[in-house]
Amino acid sequence: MPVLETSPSVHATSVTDRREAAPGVVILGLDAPALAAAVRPGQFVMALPVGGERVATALAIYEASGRRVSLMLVVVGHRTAELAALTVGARLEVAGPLGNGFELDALGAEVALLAGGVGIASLYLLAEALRASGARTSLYYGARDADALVDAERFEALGARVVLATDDGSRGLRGFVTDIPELSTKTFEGIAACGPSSMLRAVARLAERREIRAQLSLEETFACGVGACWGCVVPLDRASAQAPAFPPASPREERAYVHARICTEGPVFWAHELRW
Amino acid sequence: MPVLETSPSVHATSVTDRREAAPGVVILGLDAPALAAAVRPGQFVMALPVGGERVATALAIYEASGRRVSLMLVVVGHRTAELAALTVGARLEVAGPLGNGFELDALGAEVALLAGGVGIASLYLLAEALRASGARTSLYYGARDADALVDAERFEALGARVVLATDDGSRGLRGFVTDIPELSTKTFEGIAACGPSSMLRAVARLAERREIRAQLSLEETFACGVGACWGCVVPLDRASAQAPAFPPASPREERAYVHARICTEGPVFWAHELRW
Amino acid sequence: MVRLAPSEPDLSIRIGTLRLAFPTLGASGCYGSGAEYAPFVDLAHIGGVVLKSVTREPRLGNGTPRLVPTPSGLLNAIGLQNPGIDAYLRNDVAKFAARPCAVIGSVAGFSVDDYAYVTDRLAARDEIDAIELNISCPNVGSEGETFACDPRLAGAATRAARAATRKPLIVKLSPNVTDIASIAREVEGAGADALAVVNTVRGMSIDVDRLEPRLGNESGGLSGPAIRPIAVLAVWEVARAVAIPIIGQGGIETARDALEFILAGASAVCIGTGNFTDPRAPVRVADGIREYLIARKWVSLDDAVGRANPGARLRPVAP
Amino acid sequence: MVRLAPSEPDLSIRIGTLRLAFPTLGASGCYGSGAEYAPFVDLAHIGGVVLKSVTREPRLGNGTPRLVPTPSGLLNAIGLQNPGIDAYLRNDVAKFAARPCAVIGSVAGFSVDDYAYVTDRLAARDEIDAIELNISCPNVGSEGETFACDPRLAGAATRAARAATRKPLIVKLSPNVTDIASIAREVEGAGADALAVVNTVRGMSIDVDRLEPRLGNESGGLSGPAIRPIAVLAVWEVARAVAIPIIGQGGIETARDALEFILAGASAVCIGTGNFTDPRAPVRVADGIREYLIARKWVSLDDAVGRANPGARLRPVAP
Ligand SMILES: Cc1cc2nc3c(=O)[nH]c(=O)nc-3n(C[C@H](O)[C@H](O)[C@H](O)COP(=O)(O)OP(=O)(O)OC[C@H]3O[C@@H](n4cnc5c(N)ncnc54)[C@H](O)[C@@H]3O)c2cc1C
Ligand SMILES: Cc1cc2nc3c(=O)[nH]c(=O)nc-3n(C[C@H](O)[C@H](O)[C@H](O)COP(=O)(O)OP(=O)(O)OC[C@H]3O[C@@H](n4cnc5c(N)ncnc54)[C@H](O)[C@@H]3O)c2cc1C
Ligand SMILES: Cc1cc2nc3c(=O)[nH]c(=O)nc-3n(C[C@H](O)[C@H](O)[C@H](O)COP(=O)(O)O)c2cc1C
Ligand SMILES: Cc1cc2nc3c(=O)[nH]c(=O)nc-3n(C[C@H](O)[C@H](O)[C@H](O)COP(=O)(O)O)c2cc1C
Ligand code: FES
Ligand code: FES
Repeated sequence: MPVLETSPSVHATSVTDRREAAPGVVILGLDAPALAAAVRPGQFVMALPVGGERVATALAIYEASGRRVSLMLVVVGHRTAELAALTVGARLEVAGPLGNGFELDALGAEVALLAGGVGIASLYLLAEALRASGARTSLYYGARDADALVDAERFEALGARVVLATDDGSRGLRGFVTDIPELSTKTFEGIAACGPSSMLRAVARLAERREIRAQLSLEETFACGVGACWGCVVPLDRASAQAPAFPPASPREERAYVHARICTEGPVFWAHELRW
Repeated sequence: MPVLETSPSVHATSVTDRREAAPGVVILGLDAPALAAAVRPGQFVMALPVGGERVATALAIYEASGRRVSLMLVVVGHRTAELAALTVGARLEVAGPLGNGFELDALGAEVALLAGGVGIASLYLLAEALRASGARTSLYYGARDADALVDAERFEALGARVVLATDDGSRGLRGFVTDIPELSTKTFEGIAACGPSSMLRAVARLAERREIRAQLSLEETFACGVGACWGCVVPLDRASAQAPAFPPASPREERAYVHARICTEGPVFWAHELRW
Repeated sequence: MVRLAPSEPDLSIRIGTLRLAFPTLGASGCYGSGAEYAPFVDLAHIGGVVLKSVTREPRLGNGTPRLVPTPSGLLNAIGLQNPGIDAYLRNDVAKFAARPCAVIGSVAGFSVDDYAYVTDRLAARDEIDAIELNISCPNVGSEGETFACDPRLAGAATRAARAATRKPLIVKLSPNVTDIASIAREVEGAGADALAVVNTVRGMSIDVDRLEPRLGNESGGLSGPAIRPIAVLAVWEVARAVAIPIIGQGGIETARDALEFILAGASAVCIGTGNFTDPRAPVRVADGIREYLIARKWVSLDDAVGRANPGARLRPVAP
Repeated sequence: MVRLAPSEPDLSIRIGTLRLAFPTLGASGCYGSGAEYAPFVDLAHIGGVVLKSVTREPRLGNGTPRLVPTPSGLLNAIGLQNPGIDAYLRNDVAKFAARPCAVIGSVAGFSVDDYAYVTDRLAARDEIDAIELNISCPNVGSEGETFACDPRLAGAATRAARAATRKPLIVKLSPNVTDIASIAREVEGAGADALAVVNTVRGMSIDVDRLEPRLGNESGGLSGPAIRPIAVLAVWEVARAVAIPIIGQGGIETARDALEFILAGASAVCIGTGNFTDPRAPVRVADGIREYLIARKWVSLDDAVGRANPGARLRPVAP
């Protein structure tokens, strides 16, 4: 993805609101006017740990409007637990906005959004922008179980068709989000997806099969989040790394690759440029 | 001090109330009925860290009545900061009651309590017990400045005479608590003190000079709090360690000493048994 | 290797002739004689306690502070405070008979002869089920070098202790070396029945207000979660180098922490600093290991030991 | 030694002929080329940046995951990803001319000749103010031993680089040794102008769900506050062994952390993982050091360096 012009900085925010959207999922509203004004869909922040001694946590910017941005926290370890425990009034510093977001223009007028788990957090601003641009949007959203599906109705409120899937079938289709039948039949001009890497690989295969360009927002363990440590790489087609082309010129196996930084060259990549 | 019979255990408590008694000083009320019933003046708990990864924190039991005990937190580092940030409803596990408290009977009917800084937290239950036993009590209480003097009026409410001192003179005498003139003149049958080690050494000298038996509650960095790690020792007269005697039989220099565990043989020791 | 699970997986293990009902022990110097933790855990539900190290002569230990909390860790410099082997045998050892778990004596020394002498005297007592050699002490004859950091000295101390007892002999290795595998091989060759991996990492903290080290002894040993990655790698490398059982330790607080060591190749684990975070840790850890085995339908620890370490040598541990 | 303070203490230091305006640097491999942190800190307010290590040949680096957070620490195994010295000189080095702070090139290698060759080519460039030798890479010629863990190899690499440049030469030591002082002495004797103390501690974390090490490379290097006590002790011991300046590092997040290293004997500090906790760390640390000097009425870092370490050899650092 081409580098967007953003100037990140450390924002001293305070928690304005806190909502437990599901068991183990907390949405924190932050007073952060400069960040709210600067952010583009698909960008993220590094949330600095309150007491130090841990590396900052990469978090998508879930919502942004007026002075407020929000973060969606899925508690999986110490850092997400500490952040999810913050209460209204607590102070939190976040560095951002960081990374290159989605390329809105390249998605066309009929868009499939695919979200797996916490990946949903990266797609709300995109869905908002798509609605503003007049595109028709469908959200395919999968999670562990019904409880773990967060805020699907907020996407519906944006005018998106919403189709759900759960691992245990407790809501929507039983199975993976990429198994939803209409994904193999319905016509789309573009796909944007965010979720665990196994899901994104399935999305890449689907996109390749259907010859639709897909933008994938990747997850990886980050340390710096700003391109300094080279800890967050993904193999990228060497040719694409210089001059992205679609469809790929040479068969998958022969292509040389480079290690690109997800935090800096991404987190959003064209599926066909990845050499997983 | 002789071993008191208590049977410590881990108490699963929740925060019932929280009060900022002074800048950087928080009093947490805990729902802990079994602990409240078992504790004796001068005992402490080990507060287990909420997210693990740190050793537990030694804290005096400040108040105890009904189902409630309270802890007084002076924020000096990570652990006290984490504990002080707990809000009402938060869960906290504490192991206790631990250690040997004050020997009430040995203090007599005219008692001087000396507190330095957070040492005040160890003396409130003792002041209550002394009032119940009919003893006359004076509290000599020193702190950095007026702001750091916490709850002196609560001791007054127990009928204690309260005399204050601050390092900067912003309230009470300017200087150390042991410099308060009437400590050199007034008649006492017993002294009980808690505070930083420099203060306790001054109390020990005062007690020796005035030939009054003093019980000192010592502070040291604890790890286990239960006598298992030998990390918290103080040199103790070897003779005293077996059979405490007053006044000491041999001159200070000739006495052999042992390293006694503050958490287990203490935290309260007779001043004349210490071989600092 | 995956078999059908009976109702309860078997957590018991064997180290030489020593049988432990659980793979979780209290670490030397951190668990007293076990009695200190009896109010918090049923000692019948831990595998054993490794006693505080004892030396030939009595030692007063270091001055204070002896402890400094550090980020996710603890520095200690106790200085081997102990009454010396004579008084220890006279006053303390008889009490250990009452423990409902294994009791492992820990021997420290400053010469090869110390290790032989103290092992001989301590191992002779029925209350002691096994001996752990704490060889992380400076050797007075060798420029302050510690036994555990020199393959030759480590081997010599092990051989001397081996000659002094037929009880199970565990030798405790230090992480303060470049190649722990070479030390492990030497100690195995010298007759050890098992290895404890690892002791504390050397460290220091300075008080910037008082302009001096915080510890009375200046430097000390770092323990706790901070060193866990260092200890897990040490177990991983030792498991590839030797075939005798390994008792893993260093920063274990939870069952998942313990399982990192077990999957790397440890047959059992010691919990030291973890007790200071939660005095119920050893039982909680054993419970969690049991749940993990059940969830995977594994029937004994044999199914787990070394499972993540393809290069680990096989070491059956189930009795 | 305490003198009357002027309005502002002098934070600048000298390492050989290298002058740093501040005693705080971005650590190699953690600070990119400095530009990555320019949105967060004014690079004119840090002493310098140590670039990511470069090797003779291009390296793709390790597979992922390359990072694993651990308690108060971070495991990394990047695998020295870099374009190789040719492409580096062609495409990257020219950009460093714009940095308003010192730029220190970092050289890694797998043979003595590598160190000589890459040092020679990199040091020849005007954009590079000094060379740091990263000798903590496994030496393929010597059974995976790293240069930094063997005094003889450490000396050889240093001598080779010394012969290749007259620019200030910093050699970075590894903590994965028993006696870091002996390595430091050897490296000083071989002509180093300064020592970086210390690199990461070897470690591993195992994923107990997937039954394999979390890092793509299996083992990696532990950094962050977890290792600070280990690093402070290393500086303390090296400061007693050699007279050349020391650049301390390992877990520094705050000015008080940095001062532990300085009081132990370091003249400057590198901040690596601390940037991942707060990208403003290097400037915040320098500000805090200044305040500390002011509060003590000390006029320069000379008043602080080694102040808590009575055995430290004198090393004047103020220009
Ligand atoms: C660009 C980007 C955007 C992101 N956006 C979001 C977001 O909006 N919201 C969000 O919640 N996360 C998001 N993440 C992921 C988030 O950064 C990580 O989940 C977070 O760093 C985890 O930190 P932690 O300390 O809580 O967990 P860690 O301790 O770092 O654990 C990380 C992983 O280890 C495993 N793990 C740790 N402990 C356990 C355990 N006890 N049992 C099983 N597994 C365990 C889990 O797999 C877990 O995911 C994003 C990541 C990236 C790169
Ligand atoms: C029997 C007993 C009873 C106690 N009762 C109480 C009580 O009731 N209330 C209470 O608050 N405490 C009490 N304490 C003390 C308390 O246990 C310690 O203060 C606590 O363990 C500190 O933990 P921490 O992690 O917050 O600080 P640590 O990080 O452990 O710091 C400990 C010490 O290091 C120094 N330090 C750390 N960081 C800084 C810094 N940034 N600047 C300057 N100095 C620093 C300070 O001297 C500080 O006291 C008691 C101790 C004992 C032994
Ligand atoms: C306070 C303390 C005292 C210790 N004393 C001893 C000892 O006497 N002998 C010994 O072999 N190990 C001793 N150790 C090391 C522990 O037994 C253990 O190997 C080490 O701390 C790592 O495990 P942990 O992180 O679980 O504590 C001690 C550790 C601590 C923290
Ligand atoms: C992600 C990462 C990459 C690193 N890469 C290098 C490197 O290429 N060369 C080097 O000499 N040190 C490298 N280091 C080590 C650091 O420069 C530093 O010496 C070490 O991390 C200790 O400092 P810290 O705790 O402040 O990070 C790296 C460390 C990290 C965390
Ligand atoms: S997280 Fe450091 S380069 Fe991406
Ligand atoms: S704190 Fe462990 S013995 Fe006192």
